[in-house]
Amino acid sequence: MVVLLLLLIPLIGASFLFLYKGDHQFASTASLKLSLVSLLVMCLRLFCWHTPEQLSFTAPWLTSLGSSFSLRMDGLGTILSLLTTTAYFLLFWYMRSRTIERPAAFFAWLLLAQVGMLGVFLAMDSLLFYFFWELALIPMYFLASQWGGARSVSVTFKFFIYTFLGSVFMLIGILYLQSKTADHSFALESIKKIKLTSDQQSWLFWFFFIAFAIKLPVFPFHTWQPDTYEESATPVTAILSAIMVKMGVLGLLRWVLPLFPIASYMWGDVVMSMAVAGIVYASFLAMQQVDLKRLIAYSSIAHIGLMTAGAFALNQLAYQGLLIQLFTHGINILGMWILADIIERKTGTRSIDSLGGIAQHSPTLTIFFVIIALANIALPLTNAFVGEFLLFAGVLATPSTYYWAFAVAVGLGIILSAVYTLRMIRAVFYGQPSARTSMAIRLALHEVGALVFIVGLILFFGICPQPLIDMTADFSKDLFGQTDITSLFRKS
Amino acid sequence: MPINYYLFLAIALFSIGVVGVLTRRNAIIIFMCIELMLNAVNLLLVAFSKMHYNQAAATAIPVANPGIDGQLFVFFIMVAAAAEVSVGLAIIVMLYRNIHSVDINFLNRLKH
Amino acid sequence: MNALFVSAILGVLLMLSSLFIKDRNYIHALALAGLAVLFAINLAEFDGWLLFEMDLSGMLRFDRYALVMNAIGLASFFFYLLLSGSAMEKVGPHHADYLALLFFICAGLFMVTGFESLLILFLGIEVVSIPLYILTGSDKRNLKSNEAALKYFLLGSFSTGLLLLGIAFFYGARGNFMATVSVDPTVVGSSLQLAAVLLLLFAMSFKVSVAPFHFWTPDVYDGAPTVFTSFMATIVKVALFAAFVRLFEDTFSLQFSLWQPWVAGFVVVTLLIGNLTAVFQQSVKRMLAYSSIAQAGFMLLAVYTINGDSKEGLLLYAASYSLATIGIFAVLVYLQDHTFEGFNGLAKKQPIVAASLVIFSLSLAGIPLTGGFLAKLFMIKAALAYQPWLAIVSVVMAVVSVFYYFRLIQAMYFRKDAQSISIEFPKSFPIGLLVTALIVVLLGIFPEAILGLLYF
Amino acid sequence: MHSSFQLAFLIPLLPLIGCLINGLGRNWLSKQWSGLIGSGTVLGSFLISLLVFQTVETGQDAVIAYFDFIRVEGLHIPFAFQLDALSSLFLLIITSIGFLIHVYSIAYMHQESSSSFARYFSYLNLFVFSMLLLVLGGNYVVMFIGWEGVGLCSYLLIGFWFKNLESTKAANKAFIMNRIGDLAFLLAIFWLIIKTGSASFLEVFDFIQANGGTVKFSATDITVVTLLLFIGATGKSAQLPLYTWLPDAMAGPTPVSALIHAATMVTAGIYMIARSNVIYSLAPFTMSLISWVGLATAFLAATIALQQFDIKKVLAYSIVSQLGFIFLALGSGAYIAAVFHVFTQAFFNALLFLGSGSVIHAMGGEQDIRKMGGLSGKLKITYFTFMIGCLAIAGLPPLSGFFSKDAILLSAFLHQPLQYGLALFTAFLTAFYMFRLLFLTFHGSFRGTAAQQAHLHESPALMTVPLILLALLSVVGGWIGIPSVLIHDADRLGTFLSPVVGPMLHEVSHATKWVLMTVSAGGVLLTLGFAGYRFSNYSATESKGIFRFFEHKWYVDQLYEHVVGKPITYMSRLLNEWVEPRLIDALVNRVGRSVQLAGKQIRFLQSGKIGSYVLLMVLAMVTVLLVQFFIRK
Repeated sequence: MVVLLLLLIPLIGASFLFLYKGDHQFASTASLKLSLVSLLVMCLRLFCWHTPEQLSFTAPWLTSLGSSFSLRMDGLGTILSLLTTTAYFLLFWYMRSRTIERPAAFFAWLLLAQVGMLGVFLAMDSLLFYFFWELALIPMYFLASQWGGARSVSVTFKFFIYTFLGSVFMLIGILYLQSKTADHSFALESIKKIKLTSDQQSWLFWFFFIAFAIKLPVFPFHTWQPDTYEESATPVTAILSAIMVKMGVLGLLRWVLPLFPIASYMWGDVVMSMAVAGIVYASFLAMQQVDLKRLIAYSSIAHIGLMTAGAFALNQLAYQGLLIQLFTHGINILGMWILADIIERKTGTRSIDSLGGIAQHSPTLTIFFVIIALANIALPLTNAFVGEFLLFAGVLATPSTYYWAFAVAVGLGIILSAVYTLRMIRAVFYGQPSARTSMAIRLALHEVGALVFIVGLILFFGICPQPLIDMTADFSKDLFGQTDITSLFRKS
Repeated sequence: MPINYYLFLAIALFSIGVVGVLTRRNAIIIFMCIELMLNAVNLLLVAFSKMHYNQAAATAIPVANPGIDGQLFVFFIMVAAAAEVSVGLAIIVMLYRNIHSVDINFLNRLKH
Repeated sequence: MNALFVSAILGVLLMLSSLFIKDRNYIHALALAGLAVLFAINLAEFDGWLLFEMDLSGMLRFDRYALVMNAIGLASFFFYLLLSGSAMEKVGPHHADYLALLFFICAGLFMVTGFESLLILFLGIEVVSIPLYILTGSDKRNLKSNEAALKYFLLGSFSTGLLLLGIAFFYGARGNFMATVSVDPTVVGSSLQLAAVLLLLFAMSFKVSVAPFHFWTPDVYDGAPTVFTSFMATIVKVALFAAFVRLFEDTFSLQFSLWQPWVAGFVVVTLLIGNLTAVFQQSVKRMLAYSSIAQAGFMLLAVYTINGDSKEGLLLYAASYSLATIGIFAVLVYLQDHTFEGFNGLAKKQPIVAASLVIFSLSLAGIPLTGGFLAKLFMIKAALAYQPWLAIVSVVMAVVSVFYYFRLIQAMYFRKDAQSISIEFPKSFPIGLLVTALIVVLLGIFPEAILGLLYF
Repeated sequence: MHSSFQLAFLIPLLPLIGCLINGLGRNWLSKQWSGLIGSGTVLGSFLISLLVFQTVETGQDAVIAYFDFIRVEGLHIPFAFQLDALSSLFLLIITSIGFLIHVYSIAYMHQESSSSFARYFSYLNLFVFSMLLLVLGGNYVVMFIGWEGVGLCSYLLIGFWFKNLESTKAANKAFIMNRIGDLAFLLAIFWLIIKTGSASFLEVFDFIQANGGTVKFSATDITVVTLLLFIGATGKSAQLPLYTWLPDAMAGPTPVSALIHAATMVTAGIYMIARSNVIYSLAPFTMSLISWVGLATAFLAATIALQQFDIKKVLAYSIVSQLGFIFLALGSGAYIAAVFHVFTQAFFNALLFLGSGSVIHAMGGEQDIRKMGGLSGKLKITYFTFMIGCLAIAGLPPLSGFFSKDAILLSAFLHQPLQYGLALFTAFLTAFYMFRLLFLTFHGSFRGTAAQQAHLHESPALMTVPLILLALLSVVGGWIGIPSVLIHDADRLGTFLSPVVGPMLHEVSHATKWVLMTVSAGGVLLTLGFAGYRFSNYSATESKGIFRFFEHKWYVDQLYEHVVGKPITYMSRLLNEWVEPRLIDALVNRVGRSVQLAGKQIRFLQSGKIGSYVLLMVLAMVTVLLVQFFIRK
């Protein structure tokens, strides 16, 4: 039941805002309240509701096709829903005073996107999954194009086409799987029952993987990402990079790995090479960026690369780390975007060359930024540390014979991440104040509130990450059970 | 006389019609060529109906007036053709009123 | 059956009505009422309720599939009249006559969907085509309209010739015109039969504008008055597709291996030409003409694959495609310039219209939660069972179609309009459009609404 | 468990609290309060450390697990502290010196605005917290947390004056170089986790002692792990090749240099290796490598120190050189000697730095010793304490430096006579450059500006008292490890540490020891004499030949810049300006554009001429029919 609530609350909000246009005050307040409600629902789920009935919902739908409206919140769904609700709450809280044109439509689209993404996270039926997959894409398309910069229309169109192209291949894969199922159903359970030969797994693997690789994005499918992140309005970028990319990771964890374990092993080396190449590549590029948003965008590509590598490390340490990282990366990058937005709005520029010396007049902002940036490079006692620790350990423990190469690449990425992050901090905050940064940047109360919330999450889960681990332990356990190479080859 | 002769004759007529459509530029002549194609078909139908009549007689299976429907069809074609003629000529006349020509090569405002 | 007669009668009535009724609105209302009646009695026929019993000597057979097709056609016709009926006045003074012709076409369509003898097929196609020639040329002073009419007429009658030759061969092979499966070994493999199959394939491909027999389509659709383009691009086309499917999947099912490869080839060519050419168009009207070719490529998959999926898919396709296209054309009618620029900034002036157009475009592009997606889904699913690569080609082409459908969205939402000419629609128009759009969405969420008719 | 152990959690917690109070209340706290809180908390943890130390001295030790840090299927890492001889000794060093330096800082930083004053103390407290975490950690992960924590704090403190881009640059350099080492450390931890399934010291060591050299933990594993750990250590403890950050780190406030870059943080690597001695004792190759690297570092740094003119740079290189000595000891397996020298050098290096701080303070920020001289008159206390520091580091009996360095030399002698010779020579160099420094700074005539001369004054008590205390410690600090040759079983340190690091195995005849001691002591005396003669009245001369090479620090920085820095920059430029836009993105766009291009071309098929339409259709039909009836048949 809770799953349905999570979908309905934003849906109602979105339709309401679409019909009843309000001013910014009204729209932001309404969506803030809604996001708070869904956050509360999520908390209730965490603390009170644990029974299967509460965590799943199934209704007949498109039965003639063999599909059904079935949602379930497993470990993966839980942590991602938690991320989504939290991130939306924080974003809306931050946006109380961030004026934007046509606010009602803006917030409505955001809420609609939330519906889509939550649906993707919770869907247990492949066709339903595909439905939500596209449903999440359309609002993003409108948000990015309509509230974006000068080039946003073409850039966003590229993003849309690229993603859509990937997803149609996935659709073919889904249809093929459905035709292979015994009961001609799209349900994940019945798909899991299929016995696929390794050849079938191979091409199906790629059909699915391309879709997710583009969404993530994995090198070399990443070129849409920096442009889109740069051109979109920063709140949109925040949602894109904090939550939407997780759709790709989820795709890997819920669909690719369990359904095509043998192919995942066969192609593991290739994919991991792509992933770690992406880490190094993106880090190198990040070192060169002068645009704050582009810099963060490339750093995000590097993080995604690590996650992808972890997903194909095929061992439980990596899975566990990845699952935690899903949440922590979302929170940290959200913080980064919020800060980038504040800086851009208050100083009127994003280029780190014309910034500098902010620390002198705005120490609070500096402290927030430094903490979040350091969390972003996974310093111990910040939330990202445990995730990356386990991920990295998992990559080193991968069954592949090239584990050392991957480890070296990841390590290089870790060092480079320090390089570009410190470079950014130095260029933006240290040194003598420039003309743009000569006056103090005052943070509104709710902005401070949101940032404090984020920092709190960072420190709390940095010191005791165990709650996150417990939340997802079962999932990682049986995911490992489904993809454990040794047992697989013992079976076949 | 075996059916093949009729067959070849009809196909020949039809092909002449097609070639005419391909080669001529005057709308009316093209239209006449199309009529020629239709008549080739009529001829063929009649021939076939006769053929089927003979076959039925040979095998002596009691069929209610065999081959008759072929000839019926011919009349329908004539009717339809007549209707087409009326509409077609009207269109050509209308065109002539506007551009004072029935040369189809003048018709290329709509392209690409 | 009922609908066939009644629509013919209505045609005659409307033709005469202009003598007695001077007010166009009454005629319009009469037409709408007639449509309602048609729809009702067509539904009634589902339960075998017939206006009058008569011996068709097996030349017509209205099975459920045909009836559902007719119902869809009628519904589309209804929305068509609702949205762009009043726009016919722009074309010329003979409002009633246009309506009458449309109803005659309807009668022809019912013959086509329900044919059981090739004679009826032929007559139906003629009954459809001849009024269409007239409507295409109905804008007499407009040279484009004339040109379109002549092209349509010449090429159309040329294809009729092909059709007839095919029928003649068919007759030669079988000795009758019955569109039934013939298991007679002398027939099945005979070269007359094969020639007949191919010729009919060509002829039908021409009628539904499948490449490489599509050349007439862009010019005719572009030249004809927009109101009538809308009609022939949607209702006529899907009905002819129903006939196409019926002919090949019932009558020629035994020559399957013969024609299927060719159809596959046609599908690919049609998808490629339709989509790629549409990408570059500047005029929305012409773009829609090419898109209708592209969509024909998808619908042709229903012919290609002989199984239930694709036939159901065709129904969904008929409904969603017709409604969406009618909707876009209906807006197009009211616009000054038919290029994409004409739509610039529409979202600001007419939010409801723009939103509906978005839904139509998404449906045509095959984005989920619209009827268009499910329709494509059925087709691809069916194709996948035969030829994976065909499915892949079609989905890739679906992606290409996004290129031109989304240009519409971009124009309406993201571009500021240079000349701020206010576009005024009739009062009820946006509402009607929105209802149409909602139906398209409903088709995407509850396709059972239509598919259900097939079974219970 | 002893009651004092139950207080152990307070040791790191108190500084953390101090850090939070100072950090959050920086806008409201007065300087007095920030200083009080800052140093008070450290004093508190010092007292508790004393209790713990006493308890440990009675032979008790314990591992206290507080809560699960990470508990995953097949891996359990508790947040645990390990209290034993090694950690408790380091606790004492850190907290005692930390406290003194906090006190010193109150006076040293007094010009700062109250908010940045509080910021300074919160950083400093945070550092003490991380360092204590590092030392207390009961497993490698907790150790690593502290490990990165101290790196972060050194970054923050080096860049404390963030308006000066040079110092922030040095801060970045320090952090990144540390991070390279940290990465190796991290890899070692992973390796251990994957192989032994645990990260806690006791379990890992037991496992390795049980299965060392077997399939479960092969010789390769041992070598790899030990090497990785060592690389990590080189990063933190400024050894070759990762030492260059330390001299630059002197850009930070002087007390910071004293605390972080002299006394505590830089010894983290040594602590880690001493902690892991069980593994190292199985890795002879790594051991000899360590000893050579240590020696090389010591020598290199000493030579560079000969030619530096920035007072803090000299001290920086002297530290690097001392650390080199310690690594030499580690490499020769003399853990006790190593820890002993850590213990002593902590005192006299801190002393020297604070002394230099006092000098700089008096000179109004001037750091170039060529502009000093003859300060002994004005800065008496500073002068004497500084001199004691020099004597101690030079290793003159009976000061602390003598005993510890002697222990190292002895171990080197037993391990590798060649190394002994080099080490001895380096020790003499040490004595030489330290006295060069002393003489240039305090003797001769003043070479600075008149304004500076007028400004000269002895530092306030808050600064001098710590100096005096540290001087005291540098004198007596060595007496806990007096070799049994001199006074029978006076080697308290050895007996105290042996449970953790094992006893000194080798035993040599007293005669040999006597010889060695006299050689080193005499050598040092001679060197001092020479230095005194050479530098008693200094006149600036252009250095030439090999010394010029030394003055430019062997051109190591330039080398790194060309071998590492530039290539990386070029690489990223290449990727950013060529590969990304011209290759990958261009490919993607090309696909999209080709679609539109195709559309543009194909539409000419639609010529608009009926004739061509019919022709095309007929051609299509004819081909199909021909293919059908003549080919497919």
